[in-house]
Amino acid sequence: MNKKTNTMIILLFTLVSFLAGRWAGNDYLLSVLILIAINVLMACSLRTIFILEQISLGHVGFALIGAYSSALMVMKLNISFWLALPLSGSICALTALLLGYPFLRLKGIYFAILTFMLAESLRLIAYNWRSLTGGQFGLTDIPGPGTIGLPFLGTIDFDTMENYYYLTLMVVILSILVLFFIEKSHLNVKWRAIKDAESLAQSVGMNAILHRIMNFVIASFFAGIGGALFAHYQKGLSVEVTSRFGIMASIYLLVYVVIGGKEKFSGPIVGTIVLMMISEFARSFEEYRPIIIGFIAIIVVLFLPEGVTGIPERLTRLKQQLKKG
Amino acid sequence: MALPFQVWVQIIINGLSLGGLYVLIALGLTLILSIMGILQLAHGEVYMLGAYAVYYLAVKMGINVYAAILFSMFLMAGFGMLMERFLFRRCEDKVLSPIIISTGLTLILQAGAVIVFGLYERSIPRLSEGSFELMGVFVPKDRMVAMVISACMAYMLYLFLKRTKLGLGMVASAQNPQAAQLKGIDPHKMSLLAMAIGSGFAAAGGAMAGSILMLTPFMGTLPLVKGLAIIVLGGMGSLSGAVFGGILIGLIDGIVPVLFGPLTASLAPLVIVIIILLIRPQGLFGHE
Amino acid sequence: MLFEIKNLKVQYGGAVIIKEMSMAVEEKQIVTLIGSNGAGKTTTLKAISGLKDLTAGKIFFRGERIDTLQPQEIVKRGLVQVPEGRGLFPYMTVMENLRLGAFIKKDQKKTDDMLEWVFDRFPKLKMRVAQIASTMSGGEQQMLAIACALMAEPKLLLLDEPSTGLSPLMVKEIGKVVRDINETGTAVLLVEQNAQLALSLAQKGYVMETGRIVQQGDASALLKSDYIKKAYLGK
Amino acid sequence: MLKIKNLSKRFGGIQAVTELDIDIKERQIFGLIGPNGAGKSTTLNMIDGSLFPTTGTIIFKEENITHQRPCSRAGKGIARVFQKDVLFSSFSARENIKLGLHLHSNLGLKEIFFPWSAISKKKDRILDEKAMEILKFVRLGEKADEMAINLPHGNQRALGLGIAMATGCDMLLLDEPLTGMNAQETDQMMEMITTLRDEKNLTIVIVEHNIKAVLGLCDQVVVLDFGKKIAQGDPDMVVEMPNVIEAWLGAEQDAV
Repeated sequence: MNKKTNTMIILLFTLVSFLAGRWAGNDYLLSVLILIAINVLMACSLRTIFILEQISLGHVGFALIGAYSSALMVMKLNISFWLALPLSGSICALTALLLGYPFLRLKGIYFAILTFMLAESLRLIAYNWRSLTGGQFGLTDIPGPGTIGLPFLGTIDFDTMENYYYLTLMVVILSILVLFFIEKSHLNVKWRAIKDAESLAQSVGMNAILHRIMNFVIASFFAGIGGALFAHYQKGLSVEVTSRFGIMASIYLLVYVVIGGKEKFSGPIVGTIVLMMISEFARSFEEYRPIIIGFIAIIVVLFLPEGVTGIPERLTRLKQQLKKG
Repeated sequence: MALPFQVWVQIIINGLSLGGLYVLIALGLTLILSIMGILQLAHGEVYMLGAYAVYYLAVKMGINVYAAILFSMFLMAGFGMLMERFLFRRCEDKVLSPIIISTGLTLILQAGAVIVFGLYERSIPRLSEGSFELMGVFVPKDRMVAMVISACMAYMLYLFLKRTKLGLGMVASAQNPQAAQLKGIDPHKMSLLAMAIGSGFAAAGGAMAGSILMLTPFMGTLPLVKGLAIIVLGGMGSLSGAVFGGILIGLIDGIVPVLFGPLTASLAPLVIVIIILLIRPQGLFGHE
Repeated sequence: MLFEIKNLKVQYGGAVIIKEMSMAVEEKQIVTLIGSNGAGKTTTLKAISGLKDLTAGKIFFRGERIDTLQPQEIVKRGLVQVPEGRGLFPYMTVMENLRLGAFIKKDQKKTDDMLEWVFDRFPKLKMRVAQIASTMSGGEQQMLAIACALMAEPKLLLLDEPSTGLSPLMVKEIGKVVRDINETGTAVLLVEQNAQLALSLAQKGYVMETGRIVQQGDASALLKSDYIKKAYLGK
Repeated sequence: MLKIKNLSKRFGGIQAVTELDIDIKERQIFGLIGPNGAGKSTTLNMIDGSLFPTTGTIIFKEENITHQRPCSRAGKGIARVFQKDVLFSSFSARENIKLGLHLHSNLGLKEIFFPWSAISKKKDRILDEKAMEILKFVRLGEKADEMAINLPHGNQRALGLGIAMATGCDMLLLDEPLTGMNAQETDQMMEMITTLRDEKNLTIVIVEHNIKAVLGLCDQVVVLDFGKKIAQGDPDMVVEMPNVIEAWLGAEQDAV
């Protein structure tokens, strides 16, 4: 797969998802599309952390912060949705900044464990801080973006499912583009250098820990945006173990990224869409869905470690081997 | 805090019995991590399956609880060895692939448990009935029994690793896998052994938790979270760290909610781990 | 013939690390394989001890083909390697390290006898049985590593760059130890960059460059050859 | 140029370096020698900032840098060639040098995020030229576009030197630069090091075991043993000192 493919897949994703919104027609399909879009953003931001060869098992922890802070800002402080959305991302970024130093001194498995603990602790806090988060009952009646007048488009009611879908899509695509810019920027070059040889990178003047924190902050910002989008779509938040903010949700995200292919920018987009579609088709046997996803995850890791987006390269290699004999 | 003395004794004993459970989980996780270099995130599900196995053996088939626990440990040890042989051994890298595979297993086993065992809560017969008096407090006997069993198992593991050739070989394999191989130590055999012991310990933990608390298909998540906190706290792959960390986290879980309420309790382990890592990035008992 | 490599080839990914090599070690001989880093020496050793798969070729030890065996099986047959970087267990004591050296030996009594023998040879180790390996100096660690390998009673001892990172004084000590070991009847295959040391110890030498044997022969003759002088001794 | 005063470092219970004083003058090639575990690497790590000393101060160009991180020291003019992480393995040789140049690339935010803009391209071309110059110096001119990981060992070490040069340093720390090289490669590397001092006016600190190289290169050496300085001075003189011979070189030149 050459370098152009990432751009192609982003374009294709944009086009198809816009058309899908038109075709969907009913609220149920639209809600599925909204969840897919949010998860694409979550998975893409999670992959950002992978660039520095770190694995986060706590990405939904930041989504939780984003979701609750956005919902609470709108509900308790009467801040407009349009302001609360970027603010909730910033709160996540700030949290990541504070946690960055103790967290990012650890690498590999130990960083993964810390993020895992973080997500679970955040969930428990949300569960136990009744006065703020409503505890086990969670928050209900979270207002949506409401009606707003836009130049050229007139007045739009973003509380309808279709309009909220397009709003989500716009935010998600914009965020993906920002992440894509970062991927193509010199920042990413430095990140790759730090991944290759951290002490050498420091010796030529790169502040490795600062870059690691920056990377974590950026990823967390977009996770927060994802969470906020979810909060105003769902209109209610809960933090049961099995909810969107349980450990399992983090694991699903990780599976999306790996199955799509973590080496490629487009990997998480492809992985999320493919798996969520499969999961949707398996709706009629609800209980078996985790089993299906689990099996796919195991099989892909064992037999296709580069993920779905690695297939074309694998085929090219196979062809070359066949030619050689 | 002005708590009556009896309450103190009570919460400390609660903490210690929780700690005993956590130690069993953390020892297994640490053993697997240090010898195979992988994070076994389905460890909580092994714990859950171990508990259900005891339930079926003891309640449905009427076998003695202790015999059932022993049997369940062997069963889970076998399951652990199967996981090593057919899944973890085939991973290309040591970090990401095992994480994905074990989380895949978590998904399968949890959902499978919901389908097979159902969502209603069950319980295992108590390890021991009644209670006895200690410093003016009534202590349930089953908690004491659980504590004693955990302590014995931890000590037996210590003796095995320190005194037997096979145990020494395991530790060697953890410290320098390639050199161990050149001494004639088969790394696959050591990995199988680590998974067997780790999974057996998890089963014992699950059975004891099942006799004190309730059985549910999702019961494995909490001990996994605790176990992971303990292995970071105690130090990377250190067994004494796992024991110490287990007791520490157990005590925190026993004491902090009573003293400061559940909100502080939910944050306490993370804060403690972060503070310790800021001072000693390699954990309490870890090597530099 | 104690040990023989025939037409070894090793590939890793797309890169051919060892193109073609053959060599042999007779009973009770010291044979050396010299060459600079990246020549393929360490890969050769890994292939011998079963840590790396061969692409082609055969390896024989005491008349038996060993290239299809697992590392632990090869050790059991008496072919023991001290890897580069010494291969100790850093957080274990000297005693534990030595005991692990005899991991393949079933007989406890024999292990104890062997321990006595090793302590006679390395009296310094006896005084430090309880010391943690990683707290010893580089030279002492190298000695311990060799002692551990001897615990397995090797017929052929493979040493991978024992002189690396050691001071000239320590390098001399290692040289003495290697000669001593050889006098007790153990054959030694010494892989080194330090051509001077290696060739002055060995009876036979092989020179490896970019995955191939480019020179071979009597060690003393090699030491005097212009080729070695120019490329390896810097004279 | 670099003054080390009363430097000590403890790891847990082990005293790695004890009360070390070193004074390195400009344009010196300074050797740090001694047996294994004598504290040479620890000292080097404290000079480049990857370790902080327990006590003592390090002064570089009149500035106290004792507690600065490696990245800020790089900005002040200290660069290091490592023994292991010599280069950025997933980049080409040219890109490796450009990463070394990054402190001098003057990239603004705009160029960082829009590498395809005209200004960035122009700056990139300038960087390319600078990189080629350095590559030619380390004799890798023809291998500019090869992946670093595929280069032969000797070339990799040379590239490592090139990366350090690219930082525009005044002081170069070399950690066993000759390990694993054959005689020819050793000669080339030694020649390069001398040229760096003579033509580029660099001050060079070397940790090395190869006694011939130490004698051939260094103007001044310090011999460490058990973390303490046991001798200092002209290399030819130091190797004759009885305590140095006893601790490091061995009594006579017999077997080796």
